[in-house]
Amino acid sequence: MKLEEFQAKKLFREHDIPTPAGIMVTSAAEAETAAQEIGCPVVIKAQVQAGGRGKAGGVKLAETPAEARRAADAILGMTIKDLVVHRVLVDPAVSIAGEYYIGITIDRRKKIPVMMASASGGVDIEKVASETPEKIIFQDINPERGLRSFEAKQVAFQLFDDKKKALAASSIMVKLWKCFREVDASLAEINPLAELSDGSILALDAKIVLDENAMYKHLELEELRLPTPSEEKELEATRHGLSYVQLDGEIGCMVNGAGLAMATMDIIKHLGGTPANFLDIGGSSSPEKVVHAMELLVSDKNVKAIFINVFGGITRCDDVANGLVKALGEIKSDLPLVVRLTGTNEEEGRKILSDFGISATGDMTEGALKAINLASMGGGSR
Amino acid sequence: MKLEEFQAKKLFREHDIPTPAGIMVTSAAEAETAAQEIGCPVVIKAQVQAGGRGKAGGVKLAETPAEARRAADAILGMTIKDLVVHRVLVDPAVSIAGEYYIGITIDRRKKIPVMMASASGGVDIEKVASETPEKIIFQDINPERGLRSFEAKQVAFQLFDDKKKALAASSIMVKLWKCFREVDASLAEINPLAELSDGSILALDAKIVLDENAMYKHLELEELRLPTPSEEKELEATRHGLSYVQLDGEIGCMVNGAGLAMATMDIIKHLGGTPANFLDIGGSSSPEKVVHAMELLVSDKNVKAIFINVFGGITRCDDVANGLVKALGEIKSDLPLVVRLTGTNEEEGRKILSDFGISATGDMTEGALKAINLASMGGGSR
Amino acid sequence: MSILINRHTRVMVQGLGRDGSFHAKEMVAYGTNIVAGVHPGKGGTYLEGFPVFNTAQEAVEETEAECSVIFVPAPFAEDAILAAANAGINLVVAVTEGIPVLDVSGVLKELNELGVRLIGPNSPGLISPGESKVGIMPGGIFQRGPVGVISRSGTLTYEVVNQLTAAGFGQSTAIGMGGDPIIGMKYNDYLELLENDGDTEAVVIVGEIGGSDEQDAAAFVKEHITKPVVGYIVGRSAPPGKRMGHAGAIVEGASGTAAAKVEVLRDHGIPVADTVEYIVKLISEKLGG
Amino acid sequence: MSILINRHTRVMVQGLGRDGSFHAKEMVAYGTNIVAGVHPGKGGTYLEGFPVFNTAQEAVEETEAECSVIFVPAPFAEDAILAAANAGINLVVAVTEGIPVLDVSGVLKELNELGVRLIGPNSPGLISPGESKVGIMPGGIFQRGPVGVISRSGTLTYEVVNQLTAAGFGQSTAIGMGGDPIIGMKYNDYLELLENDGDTEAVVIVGEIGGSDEQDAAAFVKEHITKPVVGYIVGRSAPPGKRMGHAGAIVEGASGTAAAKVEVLRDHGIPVADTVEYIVKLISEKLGG
Repeated sequence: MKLEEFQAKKLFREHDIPTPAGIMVTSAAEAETAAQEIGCPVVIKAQVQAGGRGKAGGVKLAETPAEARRAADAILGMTIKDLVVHRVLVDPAVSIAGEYYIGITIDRRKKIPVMMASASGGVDIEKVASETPEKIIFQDINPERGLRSFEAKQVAFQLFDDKKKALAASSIMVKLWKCFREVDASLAEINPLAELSDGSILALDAKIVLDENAMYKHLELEELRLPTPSEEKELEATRHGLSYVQLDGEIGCMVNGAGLAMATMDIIKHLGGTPANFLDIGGSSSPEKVVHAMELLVSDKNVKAIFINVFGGITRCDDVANGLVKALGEIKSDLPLVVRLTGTNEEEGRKILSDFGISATGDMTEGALKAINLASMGGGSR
Repeated sequence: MKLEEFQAKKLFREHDIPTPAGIMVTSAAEAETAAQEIGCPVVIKAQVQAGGRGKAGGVKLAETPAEARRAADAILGMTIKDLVVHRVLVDPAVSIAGEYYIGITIDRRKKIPVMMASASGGVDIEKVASETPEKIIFQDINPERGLRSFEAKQVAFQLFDDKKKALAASSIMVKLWKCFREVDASLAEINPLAELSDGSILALDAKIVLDENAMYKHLELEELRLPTPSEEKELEATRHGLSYVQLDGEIGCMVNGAGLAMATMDIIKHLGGTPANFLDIGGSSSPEKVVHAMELLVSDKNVKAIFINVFGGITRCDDVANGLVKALGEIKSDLPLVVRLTGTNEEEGRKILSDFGISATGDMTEGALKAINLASMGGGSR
Repeated sequence: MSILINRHTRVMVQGLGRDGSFHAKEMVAYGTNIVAGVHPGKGGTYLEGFPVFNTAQEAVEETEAECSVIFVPAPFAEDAILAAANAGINLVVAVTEGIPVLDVSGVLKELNELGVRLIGPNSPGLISPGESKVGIMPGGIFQRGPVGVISRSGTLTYEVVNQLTAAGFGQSTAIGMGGDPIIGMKYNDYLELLENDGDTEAVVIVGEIGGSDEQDAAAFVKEHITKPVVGYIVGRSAPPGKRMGHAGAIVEGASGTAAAKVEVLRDHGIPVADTVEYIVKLISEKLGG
Repeated sequence: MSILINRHTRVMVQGLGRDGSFHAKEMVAYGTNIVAGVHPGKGGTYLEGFPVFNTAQEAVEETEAECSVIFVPAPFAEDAILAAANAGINLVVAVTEGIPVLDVSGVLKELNELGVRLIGPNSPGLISPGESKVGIMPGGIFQRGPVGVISRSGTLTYEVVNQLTAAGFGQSTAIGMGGDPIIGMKYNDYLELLENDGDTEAVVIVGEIGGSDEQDAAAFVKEHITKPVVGYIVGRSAPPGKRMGHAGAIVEGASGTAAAKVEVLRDHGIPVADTVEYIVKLISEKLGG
């Protein structure tokens, strides 16, 4: 779960990490009031989960409250990388003397959290990493012991010569780790970490991604979820025990198992078709789940054919077939449907389906090909 | 720093460890009100840092608020092991089905915290440990990882067969560890951990000793300090950088260094005298410190002679002598004084003292003997 | 022969709720040597003929279990894994899905110290056909044979194995490593074991988007593995930044794409199949079936 | 010869405040091979001819320091010790008094993993007369010779050493283990080193109330030490439950009393002196001085 800047900054403040005292608003009028309250100049920043806001015109400086209003008016409603801006953050403008980078993430290879820091802040850190990797300092973090003060100081004294600044930065690093650990983040980033002209150090931007697996520990953080429309659909699927990601192809897929679902998308593409989505219905054959899955597929206007690909493992094919039959009885749709069913109790399952008028195939490639052909024939009338 | 029962129970409650909802009061009238509020029967418990309160009559059951008043009246002002009772805890009386023991302490040999648990609770655990050690279950605690749920369960299922009780007890164990770790305790004990007739488990008594070294982390806990009169004197000494323990002998000792201070007491005893105190003035020779130290000794009515034993190491003897001279000039006392001074710049130091009219010795045994003789001659007129 | 488990491996099952009990039965039916179950409060009872204990420690003490499979729900799974590892179990198979990533990271530190191997979490387990299965794989589709299968997925493994079996290529051991970002054993750990396994003649690596384990495996194969290895990577049509079911299946940065993985595998001399059918064809070429 | 430190030992000083700077000078004056200082913000400066660094890591990298003495105030000492140990220092001497006991316990876990020895905390340090001193002991009273001294105290060590020196018995190495309840190396660790040290002919153990280290030492001496050992225990007149200066000098339970310790030492064949003078007499008997 990705947080927006204003949310991440709130968490930072709760962990005593210095950030500008900004105000999030959703209208131009509120932006003007906020600017008055904060004192101009202010910066108006689009709150979207996308990089490159600045280039897209999503960040504007305002010298007066009236300017702040105009800037907010221009930014609100703007579309940045397919995302509509609904919120802006009004931050006090500061005088920047230097920009640095600190981020903590999970190193899958080392299987531990790692802190990265760089004196080249304020820019795309992936670019720094690929073009001038020597400019990034890496600090492993022992997951049991956390980032210790001495480790942070080792890094901070490489960024700053001045004792006060180095100690301020190392203290922010340790707090960033504490925040990361406490909210179970998979990413916590300050870019830029700014040195102001008065010598103080603060987090000018903030990015936090939370570990979905850990949300059960942090029910209060669940309330921070601000899904985009496509995420809304994915979330709704999650609530029904489904894992769904929308794409823009024509073949709606329903598969049991994430790996098999990806393989299904791939084979469709391999055979010249276009998958409309990733959809994993998991191991269970409950008709309710299948109904919700079908509804998801049918609601996608791009879908021209549906391919259901089930490998009966522990789940028996006859159970799955019964579930499908029950589900299909409830769904009103004349989209062409291809079912592939194989594995445990395959025969029984296919019989149930054929009694319902569906002739299932046992082969995934064959099923995919059939779905592609049906889709190319224009699909059903909708 | 030892906490009284009501304080330890408050910390327990803050850590979600179930305890009776009692009220601490300092007068019989308040005890009656508390009993009314809680609902009778109640138990009135003397709040003193001493074992064996029950045997001494410091714990009484009261069936009515009036009885609670009488019980509190009897207990308040009582003396238990030299300690006057100033506070009583009014606890709701409960129906006990079983008594257990849980305690966490520091194992100096293993250099880690250790939890002890026993089905023989409510009695002196040291007695159980020495007479029937097999009745105590030991669980090492990794100081970095803490007591984990599975470790607590391993212990709890040895105390309780019933799942609900075992899980309740293991949860209390983990919380007891969290409390221990969070307040930097050196002992946290629940004795008895009671199983009530309704099957619930709760901490009926509570004991916590805090690590003095860690008090700087816990300024809020410093406010819980309720020193006895003798501790008051020790605390006052601590505030002046001195380490003081009062005994009941005749020779007041002032020494630099804890080990040497103990050796000084021992030699006095070895030679037939009685040390009046332990007093370590540390490594510094500041006259202020020496003045306070002298005041401590002089204020002890049992003292008949003073023995100052200084080994000049890093601290130079001449510095110490100057400090002594300055200090002695400020203190009004005609108690006989013996000074032993040796080590770095010994000659210079002795010269300074002899100019002041004090002939210092270089030998500890000789000095101790001289002090004992002076004390046995009746000491100074006071 | 096989790797990690065989018919003698003494297995215990932690978490005997609905799923744990069901799969315990399935394992017993398959022939797995289940010696104990662990479920607080069920100590003293029996399930399918094996005794159940309140704690892992007691179970290991009483039954000398050496492998444990975890069905405990995510919030309690970390504790269950540590309980098993500290009780003396040397192979833990975590089926549980949804354990917080940072917690798994901490668990692995402790398991490394204890010298305990972890498969998963979020793993379907592993199977040595005809010997033992530990986890939730459907035993029926497997057949004893010369192919080792290492996968990040469950049903996709079954798909692959089903076609291998249909074509006459049985499996020595098939493993689902688990779909989480941080997992215990990885391709390289299994590859090393399969290389030294007398029964294994070829290995199929089933990979997916996210992370760089497949790249690591490619380098490892080139340097250390003499047996033929065949690759298969799914998620070619996955958009970046989106979690494709598995917590670990998400493209972040260039190295996590399927294309990058396929390229590195091929660069290291490992043929990569575009479809499941093609895996069978490659294996058949290697083993001359 | 001597144990743990000699004239070649490369020592760094962490914490160059008032005390640290003073004792750094004293150590340099004694001849200790101080190669570096560590004090955040003082990096790039020099003190008594040695360079000062901002971090322990940098100091060790630049100077190959192998031993570090800690003067950092208690709230920051844990971090300083861990910084030294993780930087590659293999012997840490913690002079700092007042580090919370649980923190020391955690530090020791990590130091054990790293294979780093800790003397203290709350230790006056150690000295190998004529070679090196690390800590705050007054060099002038020590003299090179055949007696190893292991003590839980500072000034009492000086008292003992002063009389030994006056009687002509110099010291191989004298160590103040530290007065805290949990400390790094203990009697047995030093005894083992002194047993194997060519220069050491006899050992004095200076003990005090609290804990049972002296009892452990008695058993260890009986089993492993061939050189003569003499004991001295202070705190005979200490009341139970009271902290006598040192955080570790507190009688809790029967085993912590001076009487119990004296008895166990004697039971294990170790003569115990009642006074400092008597230590000298016992040593003189053993060494025939």
